[in-house]
Amino acid sequence: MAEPILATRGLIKRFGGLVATDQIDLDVAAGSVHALIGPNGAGKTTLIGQLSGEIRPDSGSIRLEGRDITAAPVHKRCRLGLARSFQITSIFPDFTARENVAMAVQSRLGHSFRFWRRAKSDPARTGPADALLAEVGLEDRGNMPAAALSHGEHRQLEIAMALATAPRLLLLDEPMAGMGVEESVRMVETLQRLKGRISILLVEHDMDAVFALADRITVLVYGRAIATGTPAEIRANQEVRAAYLGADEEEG
Amino acid sequence: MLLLIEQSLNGLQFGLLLFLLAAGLTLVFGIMDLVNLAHGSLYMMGAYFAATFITWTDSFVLGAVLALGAAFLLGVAIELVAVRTLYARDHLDHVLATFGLLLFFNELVRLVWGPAGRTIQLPGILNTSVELLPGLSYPTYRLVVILVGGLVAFGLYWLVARTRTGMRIRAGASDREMVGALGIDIRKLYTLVFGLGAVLAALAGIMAAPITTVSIGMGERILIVAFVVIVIGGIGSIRGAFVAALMVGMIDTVGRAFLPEILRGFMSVPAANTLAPALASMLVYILMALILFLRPQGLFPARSG
Amino acid sequence: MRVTPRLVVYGLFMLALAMVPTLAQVLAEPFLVTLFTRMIILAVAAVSLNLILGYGGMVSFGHAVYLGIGGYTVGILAEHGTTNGFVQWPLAIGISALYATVVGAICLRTRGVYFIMITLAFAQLVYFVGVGLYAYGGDDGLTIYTRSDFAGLIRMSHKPSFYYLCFAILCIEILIIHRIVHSRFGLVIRASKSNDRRANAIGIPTFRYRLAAFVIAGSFCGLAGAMLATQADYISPAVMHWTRSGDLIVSVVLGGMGSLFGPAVGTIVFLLLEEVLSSLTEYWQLVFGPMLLLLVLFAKRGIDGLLPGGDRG
Amino acid sequence: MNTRLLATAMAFALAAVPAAAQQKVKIGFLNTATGPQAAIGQDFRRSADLAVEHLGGKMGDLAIEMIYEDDGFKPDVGKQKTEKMIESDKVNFLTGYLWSNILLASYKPAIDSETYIISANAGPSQIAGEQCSPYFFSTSWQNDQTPMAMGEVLNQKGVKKLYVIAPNYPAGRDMVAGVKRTYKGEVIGEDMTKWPDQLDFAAELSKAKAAKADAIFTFFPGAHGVQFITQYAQAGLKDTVPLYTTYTIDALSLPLIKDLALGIPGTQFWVNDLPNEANKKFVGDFKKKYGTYPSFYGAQAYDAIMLIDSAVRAVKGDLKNKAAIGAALKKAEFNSVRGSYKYGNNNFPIQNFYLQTVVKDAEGMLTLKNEGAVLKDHQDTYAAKCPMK
Repeated sequence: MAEPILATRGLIKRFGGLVATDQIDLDVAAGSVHALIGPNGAGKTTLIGQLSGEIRPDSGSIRLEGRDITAAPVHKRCRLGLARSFQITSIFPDFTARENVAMAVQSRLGHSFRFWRRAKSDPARTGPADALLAEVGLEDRGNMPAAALSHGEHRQLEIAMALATAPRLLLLDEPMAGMGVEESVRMVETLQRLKGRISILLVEHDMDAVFALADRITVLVYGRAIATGTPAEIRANQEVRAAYLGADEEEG
Repeated sequence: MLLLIEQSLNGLQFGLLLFLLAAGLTLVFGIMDLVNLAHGSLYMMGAYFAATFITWTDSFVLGAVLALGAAFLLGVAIELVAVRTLYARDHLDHVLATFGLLLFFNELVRLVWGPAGRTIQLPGILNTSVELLPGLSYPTYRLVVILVGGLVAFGLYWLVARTRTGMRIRAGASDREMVGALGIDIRKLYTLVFGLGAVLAALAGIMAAPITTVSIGMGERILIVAFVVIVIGGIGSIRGAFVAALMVGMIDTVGRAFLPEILRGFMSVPAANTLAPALASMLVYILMALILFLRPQGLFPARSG
Repeated sequence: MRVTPRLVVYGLFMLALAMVPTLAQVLAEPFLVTLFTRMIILAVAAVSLNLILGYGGMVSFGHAVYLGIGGYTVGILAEHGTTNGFVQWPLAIGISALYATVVGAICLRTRGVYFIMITLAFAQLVYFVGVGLYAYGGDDGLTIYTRSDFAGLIRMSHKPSFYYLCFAILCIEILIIHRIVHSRFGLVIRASKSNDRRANAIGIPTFRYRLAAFVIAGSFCGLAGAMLATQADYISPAVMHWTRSGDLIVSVVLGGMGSLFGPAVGTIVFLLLEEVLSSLTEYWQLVFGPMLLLLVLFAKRGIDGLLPGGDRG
Repeated sequence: MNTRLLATAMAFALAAVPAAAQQKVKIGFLNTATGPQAAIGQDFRRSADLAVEHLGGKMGDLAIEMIYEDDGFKPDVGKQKTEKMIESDKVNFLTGYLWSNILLASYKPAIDSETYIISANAGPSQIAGEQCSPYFFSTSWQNDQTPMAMGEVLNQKGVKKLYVIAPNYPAGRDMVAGVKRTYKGEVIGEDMTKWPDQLDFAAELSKAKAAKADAIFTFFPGAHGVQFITQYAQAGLKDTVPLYTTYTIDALSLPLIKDLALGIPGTQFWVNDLPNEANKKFVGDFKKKYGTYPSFYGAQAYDAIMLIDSAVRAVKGDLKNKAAIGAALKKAEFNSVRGSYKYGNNNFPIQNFYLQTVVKDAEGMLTLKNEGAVLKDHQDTYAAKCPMK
């Protein structure tokens, strides 16, 4: 196998007595969609926090395309090609949808110590922004204040913002949380289109989406990765069924 | 040596006074997320109430108790009329609105009590000094301040850590919605906590009054130092406020007392005499900048994020 | 820029300010010029605060410190015989910028209420430095016996000339702030106010931009300090008192945070209000205090928010 | 007047201002009416009002128009109000001025506009020295003088080891320098406290006690004085280490300090029982009107109005004749409540300084009692630096 785009080794994070991340070794193959699943409280968000740089691990290392980013700040990781969406919608509510994406475009264009030229009408920003809005299906929402968009549109907008930074790897933290069926379908379509172009690490509760999209799945329980494999392998894994899927299937 | 002990007592006494003021401030911030610049006004109002009630009742203790009651009512009234509407707002709004309250109370006091200020006469027994060690006599009243401050610190710790109300308070600090879910009337709790903060501020004002007299603007001068205390301690943390208050009290007092001598050790006497008072007045702020540089959330961060 | 009723109001306002010296002459009220010079200088300070407070969401409770730094730079240089304005004023700006860089680097590590408090604490620190400047008058302040001299280009002691200088500086400042907030840099500042976490997540290291904005705001306010000291021929620690920082915040909010002209209007309305109320009653703060509360509760966007015509920005 | 100006300022209304016919003498009085120091301002203004009343509202043939402005204890506001009184009200005289920082801020516009400014309290050394001006007069004193008198008192009392505690601002430093100028014993300790926000002097008092001084010298004006003396008494020092003060105990602070002040000496250029007719009338009528003794601030304000009156009458109401007014002011030919005095070359009074102590009057009210002159016809030291002859 080629070098994984993202690799963690021995990642540990404790909060007081609680071990939220317990010796995680995770490899995300380049170009793949890798899903991270697990019951509530399994430590998914903590892990994403460490990968994106908002939480500092107690020990272990994180590599992005072979490069050690364990100590790199959030913005640096983004520059290196790691973009993320948040579990709870995180946008610039005071800005228009176009400006939300344009900010991310601007970030890619280099430093922002430009004090004089009017930026809002700068085609270097708005051109790519409009293209990305179209890509996620928000082309007619560009001039609306972001705060006024629907929940599903917010998630799409976040994807557009993440894409604007020209990422090599997308960290998507429950992109379908709180969505209706129709919106979820649209999101899956969007992600399908991205598949292959960009590597994706996907945290998601919607199992239909996970099994539809993922090349590989890692199951997290109580901070530990109890299994990693293809969707079929995971489906067949007894331990996973016991700890997690079993309950799900009984219900369903 | 005796001087060092005496200065430490002075520092302790000042620190505990600061704690009384800072505790209310940090409680209100920790639970309601409210920045209250008018906290110093409650300190002042407590002292003015006490001055009046002590004159009426001719008893220091009775007057002080009445003043605490009045301060509680005032606190509740302020909460109901003005502060309640601010919880949903951001910190800037708090700063502005309570800045307005501060101006209002200063002016109100001038209108009601006149510009001249008041003094509170201590009962004769408190107006003396006690010989603690041979050669070390210390003002009785300051010992009382230390005692009361210590008791209140302990009482607060007990209240927050051990009682039902304290549990609600802690729950309120960590998770607002959960408190609501527990069926606690959060509005009443907030009013109560604000009233409690007012009582603590007023108590500090009353305790300070016989030493520093009662005057308009007395609250602001000490309020900023109290802010330094809660920021150093970690906003919202009673324990942090306690540790930081004692730290600030000690550093301020001991700095003032010994800085000139220390500086004279390595510079000329006139230079030391010029520098020492200026440096002494900056010490607590330097301390704060240093601590925040190392720990931007203070010593005991009560809430994360 | 679209012409909205709001813009017309601001245009008339600026025009009225431009007319002050003429009006003063017509009315034989030379004091109007003096009064408005001070207002305009404080407006320069408020407009500078608006860059970080209104656009950047940084609630600095120590902005008045720059008035002192700028003022003392001019005062101390004049005391030592350097009255060349081309030396004094740039130095006033430079020292303010330097101070803002150091203090900003510490303060901007903190958030929310910590930021408010630490800026306040630094302001107190500098205030006490001023009080301790015994060689330069300490608490008594420093009288500036010779006004800054710009190679004779401007008659600094001629009140209308000086007024127009201050007015021009205000106009230039508003123009610069206008350009800044609409530039890429300005958008970063506003994005950071809107959602700092998000801004970092899309790869923008907001800290350095916020720091830069903090320094720009401090520099402008330092310039205002130099102007204030020149206008008063005097500087003292009193201008750095924490309540002065409070006054500046009040001016900005009263005029409208994050609006271009709002803070200038706010400053002038605030100072006129102070004059009117204090001439009506000695107890004017009894009225003014609750007015602040009402402003916060019912007119959060200040005067700017009350004007008709389109969105801000 | 103020409202008229504001009306014009705000509305830019085209109201023509009538050229004020010079039928009256306009006196601008800068005071501190708001803020923590308003208590002094109240006494200051009451005394000025009383002086106007005693003059029957007229100076010679001219009606008096008093224009009171509040500096809010802020130098730049004081300066602006001064300019307003000069430019807008076109006052003939400026007086009041409690604080040296406010006077220093306001000094230049007054002098530049050649308006006579009579400081009724503040007397910073700059203005007494290099920056003296023919347009400036003082009816108070220069900071050095009162402590110099106290230094003499300390010598007479045989104090060998002195401990000094004073606030760290220019007046505080002037006081310390002043007492050192005449005091011949040893200063064994010197603490300069934080100004104005230090209200607790426990640390300093502890040090003074530990140093085993013969006496403490202090200077704390206004509310700080009340606090200092209260804490001094609480620390049990009153029976062991006597206290000597300047400007710490006055008619304003006495009702607050109460009996703790009994027996504590101070020095002053004026005491309310000085046996001259002007003083008896001033103190008597003040007490009748307001129920308390006037303070020295009040005495100075009263004298300032009376000094202006003497000049206006000397020029027979010709207020345009500035040179003549200056010459008349310089003569100080009026009945000062301190007894007659002369002006030195720097236009600061050459006057006596008295020892005063706290006693109870016939009605049991605390008051200050004159114990005799310590310095006679004393001129301040900065006069030598003033280039005026």
